[in-house]
Amino acid sequence: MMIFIAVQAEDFDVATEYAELRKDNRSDGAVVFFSGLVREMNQGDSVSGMALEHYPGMTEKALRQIVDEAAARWPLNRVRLIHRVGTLRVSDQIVFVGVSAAHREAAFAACHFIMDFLKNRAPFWKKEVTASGERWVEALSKDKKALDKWQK
Amino acid sequence: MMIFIAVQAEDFDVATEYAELRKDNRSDGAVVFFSGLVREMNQGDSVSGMALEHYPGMTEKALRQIVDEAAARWPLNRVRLIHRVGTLRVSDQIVFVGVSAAHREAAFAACHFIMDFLKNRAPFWKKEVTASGERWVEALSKDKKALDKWQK
Amino acid sequence: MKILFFAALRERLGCDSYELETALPTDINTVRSALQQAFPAQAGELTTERALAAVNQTLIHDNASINDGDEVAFFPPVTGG
Amino acid sequence: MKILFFAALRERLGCDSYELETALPTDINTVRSALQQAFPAQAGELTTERALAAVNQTLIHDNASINDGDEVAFFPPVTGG
Repeated sequence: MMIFIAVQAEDFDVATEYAELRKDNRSDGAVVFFSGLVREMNQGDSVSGMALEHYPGMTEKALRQIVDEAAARWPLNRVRLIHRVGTLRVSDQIVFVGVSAAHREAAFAACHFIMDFLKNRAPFWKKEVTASGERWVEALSKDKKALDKWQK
Repeated sequence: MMIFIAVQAEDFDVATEYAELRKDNRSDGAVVFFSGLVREMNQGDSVSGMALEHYPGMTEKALRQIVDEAAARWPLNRVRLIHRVGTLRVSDQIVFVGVSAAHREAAFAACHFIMDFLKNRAPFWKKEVTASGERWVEALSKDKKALDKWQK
Repeated sequence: MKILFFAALRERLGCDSYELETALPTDINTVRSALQQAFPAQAGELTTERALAAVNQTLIHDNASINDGDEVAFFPPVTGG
Repeated sequence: MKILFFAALRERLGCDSYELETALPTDINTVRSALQQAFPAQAGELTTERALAAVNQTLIHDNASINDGDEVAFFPPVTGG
């Protein structure tokens, strides 16, 4: 099991991440990845950018716990998770989750699970810049509800 | 809605596909992709490569129907689907499905749905090369069962 | 009418198409039975379980009528992806 | 003991940490109440709904005991991803 987790201000390169998931990998038949991008519209308002704050120290620990839980639930071989912090503009990349596994069911489920738990458990906060000023993004009840599907 | 579908012998480049999903795209917050690779082991035997046959004409039509069905079920903005045919070696790329949408639930569900239906409805057939000769891959009941989750 | 075969079914029947003499319109069940009679040694490969049918490049799940000019194909359950 | 604050809570309380005078061991519910008394105008921001708690960089869902040296933090529901 190979796990890579990073919290960084720098952008990431999906091609590099995908190459790392495939490198010398002859056993996996399925790679699923999720990439999260800054949307121009959020909750009805036009957004020009955002600042992402986090809780250094806790962030990596929380992400690792989420990945470990996914690896305990499904047979995975590699997971790569990168979350950016700092200042981002519209259409910038925010987060990458890449999972490789022998079969697609495990890869799809684990990638989706990691994103759903990251949205609820990892200490990141977005502050959006809109025409009427800055505002902290409010957590959505739909993100909390998204966890229901993973109840055992 | 932008849809791209290709059936080709040539390899594909995931970075190019991802760039096409993101190009001038300010409205989508979620990209999910699936990439299918040739595994070294399949159904207990060591595989050195495979030949992928298809039904020209029907293939593109079947893939388009699957993508249209996904687009009718979830709010998607872009879908890119590439399936290779011909001779492939271990760890080669077989299939790419990339979906972008405003939100992650739609992108995850649609990408997974497209793969599940492709596995059951698109006219491709794999012939594996193993140490004991060539053999046609048998369809798996688990792939048929994978459709159950999409019953409305 | 001309019937197309693919993959393992093509190999087991030893041909990629077959010219079936039949009155039109007909239906896919009738065609399937006629093929099983034409290839008695491979009749087990042509059951609804082992051979899917497509008319005009669309998978057919129930019995479907077949008219002049329709493209008919039989092939094993698919294994792409 | 030192309590850390993040994001909107940090801004609304006007500080990124607060030195709370309290006997140890204690528990997270007691600390939360003490903070609400220390910041009466922002007590509504410190409810269990509006402020999650972490002890030693782990989210706490029930009441948890706090000992000397533990790192305690409060922050709004998270919005990453």
